[in-house]
Amino acid sequence: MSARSRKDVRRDQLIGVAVFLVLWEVTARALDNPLTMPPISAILAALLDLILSGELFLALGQSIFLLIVGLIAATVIGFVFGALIARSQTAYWMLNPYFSALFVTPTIALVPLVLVWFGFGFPGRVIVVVLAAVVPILFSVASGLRDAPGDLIDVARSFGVKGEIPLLFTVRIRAALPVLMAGLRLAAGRGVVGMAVAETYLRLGGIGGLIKSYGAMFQTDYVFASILPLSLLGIGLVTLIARVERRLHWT
Amino acid sequence: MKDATVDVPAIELRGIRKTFALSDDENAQRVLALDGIDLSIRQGEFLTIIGPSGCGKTTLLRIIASLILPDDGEVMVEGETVREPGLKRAMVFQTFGLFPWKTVIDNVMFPLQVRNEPAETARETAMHHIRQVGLDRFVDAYPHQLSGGMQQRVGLARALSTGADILLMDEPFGAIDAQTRELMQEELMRIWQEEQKTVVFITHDLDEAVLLADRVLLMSRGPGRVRETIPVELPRPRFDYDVRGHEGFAKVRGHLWQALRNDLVEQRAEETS
Amino acid sequence: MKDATVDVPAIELRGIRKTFALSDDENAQRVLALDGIDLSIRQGEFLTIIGPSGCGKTTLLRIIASLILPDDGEVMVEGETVREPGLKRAMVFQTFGLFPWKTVIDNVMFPLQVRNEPAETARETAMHHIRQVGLDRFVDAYPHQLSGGMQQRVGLARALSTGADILLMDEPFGAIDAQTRELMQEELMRIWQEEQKTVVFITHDLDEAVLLADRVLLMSRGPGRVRETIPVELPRPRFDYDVRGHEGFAKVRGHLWQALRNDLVEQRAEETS
Amino acid sequence: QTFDLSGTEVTIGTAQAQVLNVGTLRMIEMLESWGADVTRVELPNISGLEAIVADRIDVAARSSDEIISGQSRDVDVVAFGAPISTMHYAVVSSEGVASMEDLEGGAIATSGPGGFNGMLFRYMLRQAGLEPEVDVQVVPVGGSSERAAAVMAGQVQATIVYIDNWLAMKEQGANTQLLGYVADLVPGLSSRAIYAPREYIEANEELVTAIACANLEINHWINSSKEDFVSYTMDNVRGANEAAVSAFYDVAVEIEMFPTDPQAVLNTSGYQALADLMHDGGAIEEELDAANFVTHTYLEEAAGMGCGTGEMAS
Amino acid sequence: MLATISKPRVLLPLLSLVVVVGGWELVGRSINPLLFAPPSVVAQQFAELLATGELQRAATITVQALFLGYALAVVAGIPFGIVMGAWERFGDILQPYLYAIFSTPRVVVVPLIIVWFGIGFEARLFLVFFWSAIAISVNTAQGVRHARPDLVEVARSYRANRVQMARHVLIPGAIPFVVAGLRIGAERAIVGVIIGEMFLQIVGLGGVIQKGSEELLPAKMLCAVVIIATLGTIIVTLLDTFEKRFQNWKGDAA
Ligand SMILES: Nc1ncnc2c1ncn2[C@@H]1O[C@H](COP(=O)(O)OP(=O)(O)OP(=O)(O)O)[C@@H](O)[C@H]1O
Ligand SMILES: Nc1ncnc2c1ncn2[C@@H]1O[C@H](COP(=O)(O)OP(=O)(O)OP(=O)(O)O)[C@@H](O)[C@H]1O
Ligand SMILES: [Mg+2]
Ligand SMILES: [Mg+2]
Repeated sequence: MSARSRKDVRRDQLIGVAVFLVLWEVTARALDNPLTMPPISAILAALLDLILSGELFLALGQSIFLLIVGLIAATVIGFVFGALIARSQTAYWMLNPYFSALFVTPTIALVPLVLVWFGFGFPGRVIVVVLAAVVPILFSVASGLRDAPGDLIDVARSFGVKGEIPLLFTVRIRAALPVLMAGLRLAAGRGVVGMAVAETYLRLGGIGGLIKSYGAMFQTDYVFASILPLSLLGIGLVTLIARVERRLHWT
Repeated sequence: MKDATVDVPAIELRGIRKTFALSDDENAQRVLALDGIDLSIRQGEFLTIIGPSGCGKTTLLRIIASLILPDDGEVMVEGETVREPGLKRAMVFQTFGLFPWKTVIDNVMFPLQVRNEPAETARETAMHHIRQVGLDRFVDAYPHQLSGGMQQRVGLARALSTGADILLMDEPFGAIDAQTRELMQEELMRIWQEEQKTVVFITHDLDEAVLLADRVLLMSRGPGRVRETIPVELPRPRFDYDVRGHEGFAKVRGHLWQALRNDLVEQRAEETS
Repeated sequence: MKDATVDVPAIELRGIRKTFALSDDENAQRVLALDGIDLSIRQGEFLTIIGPSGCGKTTLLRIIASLILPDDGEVMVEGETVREPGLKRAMVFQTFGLFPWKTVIDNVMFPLQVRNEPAETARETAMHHIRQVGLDRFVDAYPHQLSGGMQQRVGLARALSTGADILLMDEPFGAIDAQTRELMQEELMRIWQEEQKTVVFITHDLDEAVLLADRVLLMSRGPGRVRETIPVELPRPRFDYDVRGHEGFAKVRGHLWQALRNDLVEQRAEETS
Repeated sequence: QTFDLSGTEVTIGTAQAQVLNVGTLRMIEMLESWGADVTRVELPNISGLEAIVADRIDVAARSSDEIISGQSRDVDVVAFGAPISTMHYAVVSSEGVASMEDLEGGAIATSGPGGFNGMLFRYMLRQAGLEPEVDVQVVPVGGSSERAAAVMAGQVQATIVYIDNWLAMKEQGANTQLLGYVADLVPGLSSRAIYAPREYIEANEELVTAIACANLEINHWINSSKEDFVSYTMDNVRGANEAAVSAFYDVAVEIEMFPTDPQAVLNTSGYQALADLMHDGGAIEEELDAANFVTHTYLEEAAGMGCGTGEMAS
Repeated sequence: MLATISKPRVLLPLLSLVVVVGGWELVGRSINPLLFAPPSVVAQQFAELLATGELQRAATITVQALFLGYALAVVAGIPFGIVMGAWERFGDILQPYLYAIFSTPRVVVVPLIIVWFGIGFEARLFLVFFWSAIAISVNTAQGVRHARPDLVEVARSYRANRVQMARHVLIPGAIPFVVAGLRIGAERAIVGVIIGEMFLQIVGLGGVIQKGSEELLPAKMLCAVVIIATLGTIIVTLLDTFEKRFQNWKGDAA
């Protein structure tokens, strides 16, 4: 497996984007139904309009702040509990069922609780993002840390690393990094979804608000033009994570 | 400094027994890896261990390092029972045990960082030992960019950098070519004498076992037992004369050779019967 | 069978050059690992390679196996240029290369499974070679349950089980004790002679290099070059008499020793200058 | 004489901003111009009732049926104004379905089985002599856009959507048509209400009167100028389409969505009809008397002060 | 080291169950019954729904779409992930789209799904399958890309073809990634079926939730939530067991 240079990757991806856009445009024109599938050209025009009116950046600003705070909180929480579940049987048997249960519970069922306890202000919205994003992190941390490199643990112990927590930080996390990063990538995507859900279910605002408002007006091109930054945000985060990962990886 | 405790053995093993389960299952078949090992190692002694592949040498060393606990028996370091790895003992691993995500320098600095030594002094100490093993050109390389012998030397530098009194070395020169090996041996001898360390050194090279040792421990094919210990009373420093030509050398070497051969013959006899 | 092609070298290397980048970056510093290697290996020849740690022995073997491609030059196997690994060549890896999730038998059966051999015959072949390396008691153990030497022998059994004409062996006995090693050497000699294989064998044990070889290839400290090749014309089979006592043995060994020593001295001189 | 609401803080929960409820936006602006510190919260999925119960808003401007649900569950919320006074739904059908009767043998989409618009549709079917579930299949489909999509995709033959949504769809070239406005098909039902818990109303009479006043003033403003309405809407509602807004205005005027007479704004009999409908549909268990949770006091008082004539606007 | 505790496997979960249910009861009673319900009320509602058969019918519908969709996601997602991981070029081109789709809220694409798949079973199946398969395949691809290079080399030296490489080297090495992906995929699948049942044709357990929420009957909603949560817990626990079985070659690490 020869590593492909970043230039190659970028070139292939650009070709991919072009093919995708053309396919979309052609399909949309063939379908000729702007209500369900507007052509790319219309979406781009709508996007331009959103950018020029300043609406998009205002909404994005709000959303990104929410997203970042939520993702950081989710990472911390997912990490602590993932590590607990992976390394302690007691914690596993006491906590795991509830975490699994919590994570498969649709957020919408929890919205009234979030409302009562945290309100629809910033804290409430952050909670929704956390609920969405914490799953992949927690599950990856649990998988990654369960999977211990026995020989390296021995090395660390022999040089004076004592106890579960120092071992966690010196060896296990580092060795589990690829799995953790894979989880983080998915978490970034989920965080974006959580953010949109918080902004459409709990209280309209940010990008989620844009999507919902244009949706209600059946302005599908604007809806897609608002979703597009979301998807780009997801890709952007994933790329960022991939870059961090590359730096941390030794090959 | 050590005079007060000079009579206490550096390491003492009493009735060490160790079995391994061959699966997670509680009723799984168990392999007897070590069976009743008693051993006392003097402070400042250089003990080499030799024995057939799979006889339990590595297991014994890991028990001395307290990386695993014996099923029975106890390990004492300077008179005190130990059940946890300690800073007094530093290990060189047979499979190198380098962190693939750390560069050479970071691997060597690892034990020092664990002890929270200031970065500056840690770096200096590490560099010193990297130079000692001849890898100064590769300080910033990752393990996967090094040859087998180079990786092994990084493991060696790491153990040396700890300054531990007791060095536990598992075939530390196994992947190194003859010449470099000789250099390393000389270096190790020098450090051992200057710093009065206690060394337990596994090797499968008979010459090396005799050349370095105050005493050679010969283990018998599994279940691992001490077959015999043979004192090596050759004058030191041994690199200043043709030690291999010394009659004492040939005698010990020949004796070991014969004993190992017998072990093999016994085993074959067992197998065919 | 092979008569028709007996004049064609089993392996021929022409102007092999290989550099490694020290990072992903396109402008990264590059290490020259091999510099212009020309070499021709006869069919049925036993070639041993010896050289200082890090001089490029493993790299050379990986190039012969077509696991990596040289920057310049070409590799020919039985007269044909190769750029992909082939079934004619089987490799024993310095770092064993066992699949941790496969038991001993499954590891050994792997190449046979890859070739879609029927499970029954594959199993038999594998068992035969596992017995050959003395691990029949451990067929169902996982690598982490084996000692270093035992793991190495599994790697050996795997290469043998392929029945390849060309064996590329990277320090295959490096982790094995002297006695078992001797057994393995004898076994390898027997297989080599009976099955007329071509063997390229890296070792850092001078005795072993001379003992087994038709010809010893001596490499010089990096950038890896061929320093010289020394034919070993000792009568075979060499295990039937005291080959170490033969004057030819001492001569070749002494020559190699001196050459390696010079290499080291040169390097030291370079470094201090 | 205007209101002095400086120092008064109030949180109002509204539906998401759309053409239908621009009146609410204007109303809040007016309260602010009187010095009130208003927080507007757009609640797309949580009902105003839930938000009130969770103690997160003070006043809600939402669907009238929420009050009835609340009343039946012992939450004493009372309507004192109405941003929209006549039913704000349109019945939309796919091509080839020209009347209710044509739906026989077809399928319609409604919100959840217990949901209000489902009950409404069943009621209309029965009026047309069709038995729901027997003559017409009733398919509950999640959201309003989803129901519209289901009609366009031919999955069902008719559904109920907001009037402004219908007009927007039509502007976008949807392959659907109007079967009729609910306001015409089932006249006299109350649509949306401004409500708050009874204690809150009693404790904040000045604010409540001010809201009632704004309610009337805004309705007057809407009725008096189409041009102003359209331009205000275009400025304040995302994605609004000018032609659709203009069409909406005509419909709204035609079905008298924004009256200025207190009795017409908040029509007790409309609430009674609604409560009865919900009782018959099984949504609530007991019969309710609308007079207990609809109060005209504040609207009347505001009207007495001259609100609803355009004089209070500053 | 902690792995040696084995007895509490029955005791601990039981203990924590008591704590959690007790806590829920207390919290539930302190919150307005329009918003939330304590377990005692939920249990009562549960019995009622069981008696009418509503719950059984709903659960059957949900489980059918869920299991079929998830099974398809596993069957398609793992091989697809392997292909993406092993054939890097393909993966590099495709991954951005998968991440983009994964980070697009499903709720907003529901109208599109109606146009393509209608509002019935197929549409729900798609909602379950697609996002779950993405989670599984992108994680698998990551695992495959992190295969140990030395073992890849060994397999190459014996001329393993792509399929054999996957089977003997890539997949076993990628197991932790795959299992993490399967867990995340299970969560995506469950939430997917619920979204489908709430926003498309209102049926199944998602329908029960939707009705509960429209009728302001949290107890009804929570009945469905409890079943869904239990379902999820069972799937995740099964996956844990599966992972342990596939990792038994590791033995005790510490
Ligand atoms: N974790 C383990 N699980 C099961 N068996 C083990 C384990 N570790 C070691 N053994 C067994 O214990 C025995 C001794 O192994 P050990 O590694 O100590 O041998 P050794 O003397 O160091 O051999 P070598 O010279 O080949 O390195 C072997 O039979 C091995 O299979
Ligand atoms: N992947 C790699 N990236 C960078 N440098 C490498 C890589 N592989 C090998 N090298 C460098 O190439 C040189 C030759 O390495 P090689 O492994 O061939 O040595 P060797 O002769 O086998 O040594 P040993 O006897 O210690 O095994 C070394 O300097 C090593 O650092
Ligand atoms: Mg060993
Ligand atoms: Mg090598």
